[in-house]
Amino acid sequence: MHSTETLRSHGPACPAASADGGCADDQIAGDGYTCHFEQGARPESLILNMGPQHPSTHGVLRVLLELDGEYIVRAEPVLGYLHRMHEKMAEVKTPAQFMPNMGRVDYLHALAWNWAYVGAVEKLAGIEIPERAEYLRVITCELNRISSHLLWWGAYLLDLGAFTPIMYAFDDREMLLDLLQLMTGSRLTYSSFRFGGVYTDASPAFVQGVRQFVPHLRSRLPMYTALVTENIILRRRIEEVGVIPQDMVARYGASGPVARGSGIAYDVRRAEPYSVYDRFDYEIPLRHEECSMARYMVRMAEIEQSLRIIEQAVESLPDGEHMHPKAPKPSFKLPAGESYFAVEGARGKIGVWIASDGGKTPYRVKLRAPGFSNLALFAECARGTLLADAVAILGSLDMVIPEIDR
Amino acid sequence: MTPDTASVTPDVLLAPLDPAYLADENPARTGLRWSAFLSADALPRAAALLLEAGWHLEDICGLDVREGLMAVYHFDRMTSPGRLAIRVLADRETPVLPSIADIYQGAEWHERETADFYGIAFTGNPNSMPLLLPEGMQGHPLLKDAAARAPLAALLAAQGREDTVLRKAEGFTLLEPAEDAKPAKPAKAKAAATEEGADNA
Amino acid sequence: MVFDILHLAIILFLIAGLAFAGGPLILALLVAPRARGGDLGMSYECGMRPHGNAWTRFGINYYVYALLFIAFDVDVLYLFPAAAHYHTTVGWAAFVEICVFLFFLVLALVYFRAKGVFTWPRKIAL
Amino acid sequence: MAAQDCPVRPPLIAPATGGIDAPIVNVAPVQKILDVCRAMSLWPMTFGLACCAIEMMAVGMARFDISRFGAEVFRPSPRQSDLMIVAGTVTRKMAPALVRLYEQMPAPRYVMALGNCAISGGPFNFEGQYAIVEGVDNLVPVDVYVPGCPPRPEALLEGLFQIQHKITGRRWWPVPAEISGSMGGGA
Repeated sequence: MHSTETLRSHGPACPAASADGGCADDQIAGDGYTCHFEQGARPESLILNMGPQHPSTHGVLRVLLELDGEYIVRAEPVLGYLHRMHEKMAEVKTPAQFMPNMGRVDYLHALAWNWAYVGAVEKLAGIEIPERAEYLRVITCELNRISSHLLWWGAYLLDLGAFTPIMYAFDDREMLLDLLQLMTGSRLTYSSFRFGGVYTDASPAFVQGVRQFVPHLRSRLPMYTALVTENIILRRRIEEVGVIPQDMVARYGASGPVARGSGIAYDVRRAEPYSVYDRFDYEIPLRHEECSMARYMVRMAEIEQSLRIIEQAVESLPDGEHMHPKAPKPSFKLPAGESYFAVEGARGKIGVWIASDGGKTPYRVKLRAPGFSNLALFAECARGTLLADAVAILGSLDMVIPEIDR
Repeated sequence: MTPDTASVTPDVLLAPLDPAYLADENPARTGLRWSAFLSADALPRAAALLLEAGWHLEDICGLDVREGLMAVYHFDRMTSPGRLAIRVLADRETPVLPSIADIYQGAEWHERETADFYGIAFTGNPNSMPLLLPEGMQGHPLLKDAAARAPLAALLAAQGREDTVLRKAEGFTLLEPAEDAKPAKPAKAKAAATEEGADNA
Repeated sequence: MVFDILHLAIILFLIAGLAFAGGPLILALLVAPRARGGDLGMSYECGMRPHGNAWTRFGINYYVYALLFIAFDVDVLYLFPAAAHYHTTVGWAAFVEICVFLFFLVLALVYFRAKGVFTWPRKIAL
Repeated sequence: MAAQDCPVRPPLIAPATGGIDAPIVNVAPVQKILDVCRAMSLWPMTFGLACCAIEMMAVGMARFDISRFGAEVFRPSPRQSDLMIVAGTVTRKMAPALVRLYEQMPAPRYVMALGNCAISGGPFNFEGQYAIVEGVDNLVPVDVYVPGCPPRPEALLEGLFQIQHKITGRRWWPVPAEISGSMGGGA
């Protein structure tokens, strides 16, 4: 066991750093990341690990911080604590076998990932989708988006020190999960989209439930606003914190509410219209303040817009098949070629790129996670802010770690 | 939202860099609007031009093919959407590409990820630590066995994608089917790129 | 000075207070199993090995805050006996004395405020 | 994945070391009473790793309400908790941190492996995998396994009951009709 013991605590060895003086003195060395991080640090500053086991990093994100008192001199997120080899699995499994992974890449908005992968395969293989399935996809995906935003809302405010909102949010979210359970069969990690349709048809109970849920949540939203959004403590805490200018959005490739909170009206549903989104009347919420509060407001407004889409989709839900009669068997072969399919997830642009050489399994699948690009700008955004504000910034980026680490 | 930058198409934009191959693609088929092959040296200049014209970097995908290691850079525009794939080939023995992290800061993580998975070294990337893999990890998990590698043409040019080739350098043979390519309907609707006859081995 | 019931109460109160604070600790020492080995003694830093020791330079603004806190703590300490005996004083003299005492403390506040100790910028330029 | 050209060798991982000393006053009746106290006021550590963590959050909220069973004090610090709910996939990069957190918990400490990933690697345990630990029991001793991907909140509650059963030697809550006779664990 002694050899493994040294490996487990591979910190003290720290070979790279001790060679050029990073940890040469008798200080306690962390691991290679902290040693590497320290090389660029000022000698008087404190180096601190925030995460992976930290309540406000929403999972196992680790942020290395160089602190000057309460101020962050430098921050460096360290990823990979939840790297689950999705891209490797995509190469060794057939598309149908890989589908369950899509529920686990981003567990909060699983259906958007479902859609991105299914869409890429459908585009590559030329599979058609019946109209009813498109509507069902829209309804479930938007319900899922609301559940994601609700959970973000609760968790973000929990980070900022408010406990009541998460109780309220989960209250409504449980109703949503009941509905999605009727439709998809699971509570969280949905993988109910199929190549050429959706797994099950909507039951009357589901349609009825959605019809009742929309006005219910709509009646709750003013209470959310009164409870939290107009709360002066929250506003003081997150207004003008974490300003992300537009050029930063472009340099990092951020998308979703992060881009829309900075005044960039970019939504994949409008920019690259897919499915039947062009048939619905909805708005892209946009704020120009560029701060955490702007991103907060965008997400809250998106809940309302999603409700609008769901309402219209349920009312105009066409009859017909939920699977295309010519939908392929699960063991189908992908034709050779490449395809890229992007959808708008709760966190931004989700993209799946498939390259296939005509074999049983795809040759290469790349998952473009919005959180990956959004989180990348944290280091620049958090420079010079207070440590407490870094929590507010980190939360406002709404990251889901498995999606970032993949 | 300046219409002059939004309307500049990549073929005009990248023309001074002399791309080896540039095609106008059918987005309904591949999700791409344009695709280009660039040399590694031209990559930072291309990135600078694209940033100025309002493009953002979506992702960098590594790809292990018979011809070597390839990095595919996907760019998109917020103002007038349309995806551009820039493909850069690196040598298998010494896979080195220039970093664009000083132009697109978001590329830093994408490059580190590609370095983790494929072992491509990006010169100029500010951080040399592995991003997703643990320290002390040996090997690069997404590299393929020699037997499993496919030729690039089988992946990118095999289907009837109705590309319009806008530029093609002399002696550009990457997208022409190799002789031992799998007979997965190679004759049916060849890519436009394969029409020019230069033999490939 | 006669030992009366009040003194007994105070002593009992002290003992009860000590037992309340120390009892659980002693009880836990006796009846709880104890973990040992591994990284139990390492300081906790989100599951990672801490890097560097704690003897780093801290921001000077913490010291100023600590000083202010102590100043007002001691201030209350001195005001308490004054308040306890205030009802035995005659005239305005005691009041004025307390006011003079407080005035100098408030001067410190004014000084710190002028120095900008109470303004914490949300973001600093680096 | 046999005989790869470029073999992928992840760093090795090591299980937790150290142990637990018996209490000084090790009298059965005293410990029995204390065990009931411990079982009825477990302080779980919010060791949310992946998908299961969201269901763990749901358990704490109004509908499932784990505080009915005395375990609602979720603590982020290992120093203050005695039940480690490993909720999600443990990667090799995370494994040293997990082991360290376990070692930093005070005794008595219990571990619940929540979800298939924590039990065996779950869906990510495939041939040629390089990133995950195939079961958290390779690292720390596990008291209760709760299967599911992710387990429903009811399953997590049942797992808590099983831990209480293990600590005190008896079951405290009624057995749901559907799973009576089975081992419990649900999902």
